[in-house]
Amino acid sequence: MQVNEYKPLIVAFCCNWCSYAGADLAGNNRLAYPADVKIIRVPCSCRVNPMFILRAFQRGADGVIICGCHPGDCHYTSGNYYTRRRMAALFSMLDYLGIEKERTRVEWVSAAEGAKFAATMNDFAKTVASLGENKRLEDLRCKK
Amino acid sequence: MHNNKYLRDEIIRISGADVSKCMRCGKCSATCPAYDEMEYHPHQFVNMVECGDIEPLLNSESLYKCLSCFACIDRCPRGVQPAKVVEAVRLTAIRKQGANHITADDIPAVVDADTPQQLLVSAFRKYTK
Amino acid sequence: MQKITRDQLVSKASELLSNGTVCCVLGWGMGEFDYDVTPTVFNTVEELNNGFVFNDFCGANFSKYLVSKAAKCDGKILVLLKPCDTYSFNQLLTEHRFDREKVYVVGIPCEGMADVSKVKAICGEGILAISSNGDNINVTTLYDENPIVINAADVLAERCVNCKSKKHVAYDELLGDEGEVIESNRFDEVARLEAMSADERFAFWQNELSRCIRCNACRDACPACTCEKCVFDNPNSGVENKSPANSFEEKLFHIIRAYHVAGRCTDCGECSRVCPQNIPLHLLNRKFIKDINEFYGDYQAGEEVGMRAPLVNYTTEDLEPGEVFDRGADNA
Amino acid sequence: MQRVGVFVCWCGSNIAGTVDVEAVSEALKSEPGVVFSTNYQYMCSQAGQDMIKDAVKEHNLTGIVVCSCSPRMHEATFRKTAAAAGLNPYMVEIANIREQCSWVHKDVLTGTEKAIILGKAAVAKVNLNTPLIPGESPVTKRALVIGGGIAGIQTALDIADAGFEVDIVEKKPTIGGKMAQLDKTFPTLDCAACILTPKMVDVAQNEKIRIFSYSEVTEVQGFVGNFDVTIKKNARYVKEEICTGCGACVEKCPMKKIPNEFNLGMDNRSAIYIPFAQAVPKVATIDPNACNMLKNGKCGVCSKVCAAGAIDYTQKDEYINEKYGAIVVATGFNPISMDKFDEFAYNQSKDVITSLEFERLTNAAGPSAGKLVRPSDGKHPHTIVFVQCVGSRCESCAEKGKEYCSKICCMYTAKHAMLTRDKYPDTEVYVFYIDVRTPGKNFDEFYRRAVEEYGVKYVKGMVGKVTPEGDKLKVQASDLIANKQLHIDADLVVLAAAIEPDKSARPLATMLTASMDTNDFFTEAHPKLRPVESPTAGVFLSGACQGPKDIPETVSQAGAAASKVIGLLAKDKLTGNPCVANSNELMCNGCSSCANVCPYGAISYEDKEFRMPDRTTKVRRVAVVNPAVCQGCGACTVACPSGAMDLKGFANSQIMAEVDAICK
Repeated sequence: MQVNEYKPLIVAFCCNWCSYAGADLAGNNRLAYPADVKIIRVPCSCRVNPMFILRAFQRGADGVIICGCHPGDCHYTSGNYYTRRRMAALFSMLDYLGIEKERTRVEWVSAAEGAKFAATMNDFAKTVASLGENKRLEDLRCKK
Repeated sequence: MHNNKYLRDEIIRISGADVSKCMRCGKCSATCPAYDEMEYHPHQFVNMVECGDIEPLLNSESLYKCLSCFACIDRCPRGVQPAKVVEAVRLTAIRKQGANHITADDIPAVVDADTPQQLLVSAFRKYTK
Repeated sequence: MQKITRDQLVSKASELLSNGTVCCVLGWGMGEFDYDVTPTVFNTVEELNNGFVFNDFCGANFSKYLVSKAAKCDGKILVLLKPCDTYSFNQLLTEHRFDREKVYVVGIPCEGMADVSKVKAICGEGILAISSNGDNINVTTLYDENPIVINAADVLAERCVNCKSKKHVAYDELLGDEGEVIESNRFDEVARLEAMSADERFAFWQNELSRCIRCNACRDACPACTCEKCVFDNPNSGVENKSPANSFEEKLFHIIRAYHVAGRCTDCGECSRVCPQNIPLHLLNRKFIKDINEFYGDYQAGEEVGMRAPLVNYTTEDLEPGEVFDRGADNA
Repeated sequence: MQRVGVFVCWCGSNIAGTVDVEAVSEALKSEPGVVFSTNYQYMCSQAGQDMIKDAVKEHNLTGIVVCSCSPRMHEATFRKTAAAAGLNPYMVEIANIREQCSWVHKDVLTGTEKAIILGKAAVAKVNLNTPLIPGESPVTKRALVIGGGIAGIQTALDIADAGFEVDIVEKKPTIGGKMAQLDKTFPTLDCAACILTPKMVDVAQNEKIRIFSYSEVTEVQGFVGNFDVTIKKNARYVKEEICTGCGACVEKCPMKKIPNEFNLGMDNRSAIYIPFAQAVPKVATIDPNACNMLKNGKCGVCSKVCAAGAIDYTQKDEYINEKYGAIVVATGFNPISMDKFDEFAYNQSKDVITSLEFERLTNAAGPSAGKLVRPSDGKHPHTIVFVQCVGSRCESCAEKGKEYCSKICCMYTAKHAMLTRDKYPDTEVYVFYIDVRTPGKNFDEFYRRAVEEYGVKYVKGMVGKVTPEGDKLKVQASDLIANKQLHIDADLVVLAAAIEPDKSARPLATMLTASMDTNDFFTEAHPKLRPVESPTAGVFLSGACQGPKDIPETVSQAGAAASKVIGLLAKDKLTGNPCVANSNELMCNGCSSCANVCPYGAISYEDKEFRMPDRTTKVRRVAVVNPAVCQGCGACTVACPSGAMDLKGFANSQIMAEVDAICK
């Protein structure tokens, strides 16, 4: 009998100008990464509201990754700098609440870095899979 | 190129200088008041240390010709700090000999009242560490 | 134990009312119990004389009330602010939440306020009367004829034990000194949590947040939560819910709330003060404050009017979100 | 409820090879709002597009989901298709099942599963789409050029040539800029004045161009197509329209000992002056700091000798308000101060000069009438030392130099050396260099000619020290190739000073909300693909304000900036990107968080009156987004605590719906 392998659910927010294009490039070059990764396109990484991330976790995502242009290369000049501060603060808070810090990540992927995109997603999916299902964000309230 | 990597890295570490920043403009040597006394000049120190060509420097009298006036440090457009490199080579040479050229106890005997303080400080910098 | 007395405050307020400087006074009025002090608007000297209260339970931060009250007065409104309240006052001004010209601030000294839950922990329920008596507090309960005497210092509210500043950063007039920023150990508890393992932290917060009943008191008292419409009340925000629909909602609520006030929270401690379940909500806000101080340099919201909050600012050299966790092995 | 049509593309075998397209279109049929679902070999082909158009009509579709390649590929195509079918183009969503699915997953089962989820997310989003109409704003058909050097002149001429009105604002009394001060230009050695002054005259005579000389920009409001600019015309105490530029006043003015800035202080001018003979406008200007009449009311000579009666001691600064559709920044550069480079003795000896001073010394209209003489004693110098990279590429000395390469010094130093040897073959000329950088058409040939034909001695190494001694300058330098320290007795030392952006650029950038780098050079919208545009829409960059540049490069950039301006002004209306932020004023707190993070200055505030539930009214400060300026990044939407700020096309609810669809 085949053992049902655990498949994590990963939501990736990608900025339209760099990382989404980087993901496209990974596709163009046929660089495989797990199908567990589902990409949501946003104009800029700074469009990602912490509410989206928490909502994803709430609805059962096991990991959330945010990809944007490298600092200094933002299409909108400064968007990713705000992302950097916001996510540093938010991820630190999630860690403080005892949520595994490996479930969240910010990665800068340029439109030329198809290989980096695929490698990042492979690595992230592996990390999240090793953590198993995301329970903590769901059951913080209800003591077992 | 790096025929004496250990010494090279050690000298760079002691000096705290980033020799890779050198653009080969020679302003250090152009500035140097001890230029004529030296076999190897400040820019050559920087270059030879970068190349790991340390042995000739260790055996050269040039080491002790540097006045530690720091004009080269002041004028270097790249912040390489050639005098620190010379000093580091000197220190390496001294360490190899296993002794300092002069001990603190011997100093009062060779210093008279007119000796400028800067000389003393420079000498300390030069002969100890 | 407060240095300033009710009579001093009433006379100052009456004077300002009578000479026309202000047209009303935002002060503390009697609630159902002695420890239950209610923010009240007084329009006349008579109302002041009859209803004004000042005791060790006057913790309420009035800054927030100005958002709705200041615009409603024809003239100026007098507000009595303790040092920690003035930071919220400045932060609200920074955010253009009320008109400074409509407000007359009298800064009053504060020796720290008492926490009624600490009193109850000592005396039990059924409190009939509480009164200050020098450094002590006398408590009369249903179950005892003689008042129980407790040391005021023993029931000082957490935020007052860890008071960060006795300095009035905004005022038109002071009763007492301007005061100074003081050293506090307010981040010690955060650091203690940080030093725990992730599992321990999770257990800690699970225990605390599981008590949340989503009464929204923290939000309603918070001087940084002055939104015209809160995202949790807004059907278009995607996170609307007034009461929990599933087990995750409280945490989402508290994380989002703390995030929304991050960089704007002055650490006034109202959230924890009003929480009926005694959840240490200030530890969430202080985590953000501590992180911001460590990541981007010390920042005290409300220190001056017009400061740019850290999360709406950046430098090109900021640390990466991943580096947040590399700052020390104890954080693992 | 939307009526959504789903169109799954096979992309030949690109998608269909790894994704069961039939299963995808079948699965999406049962999604909320979906009334039609199909698949086809090539959705982007004419036949595929026709299929979409027919389905829109037949099924009365209000929204379209295309499961195909990346939206970066064909989103525009399918939007056009939707528009052709009578739908709003923004009612289309693309599910990327090629680049992000079929091409990266090998297994048909996983590929299909993921494609269905991506399709569901797109359906969830399109259900919340609303028709978006790009905002339009009118364009004021006039351009403003700030700076009247060769960059500003060329830009203005090119724009005027296309038939648009242009105003030039120049802070000096005349246009012409640095180029007017130069003698010859490399690599062709034609005289700068001969090629520049006709252009200046063209500017003056062009009826489309107005020159505001001795003026500066003090305020900029508005946005692309609709800038509102305040120009301050400084009082020059001479009626510009009347003055004939005859120069009688200049001749008779008793205050004649004022350092002449046009000649960099190497000679003097009078208190009333015309910077140089070919100045445009050729109008006298009174220096209020030097004029006796203005300082203490005693003199008035110029007024007496002026036949035209142009002198007006009571003239006041004048403020002019004008509307512009586009603004070109051409604020140029200056050599940096040599004060902090003690080793070159610039402040100790008059015979240590900068290259720009050298230009004036060799210029026929300069202080020495073109004769190369030592400023100290007027004698002919026999040994000249040129020092390159003075303050350029200077990483350790940010307080005195610049870390970048100033780019033009290698070429003008070669020019100076060559011209000196040409005119005075008896002089010995040394050039000390760190690197010689001469890329450019005929540039390296030019430098080699200086060495090979004119015998200029190029020495690899820097000058370490210059010491004035008697009437000589003792130059101590390195010759790194020969490994020697050189000691040269020079008569003249010429320093190739680094160049820096004009000091007026920084405050101007603030007014324009245009970004700058740490060196105060204006940032371009894209370093390669949009090099003459600022990230701020409607602001363009011309010349050295964007980075060090020589004349040919400046002129080509000026032309490029002009063509961008013309392209903008040629439009009657600007159509914006409809995916912009918008604020719900009922929820807005007016806290300014959004304006703090907006990189474009697109958010302003206004006081608005609201009716409260208790029938009172309340005035509240609320944010207003200018859709013509907003670029749609969404930074403000997250900064907004109340969620009043949202982004059209990427609304909170839409992204949340995608998250939900994926995480189901």
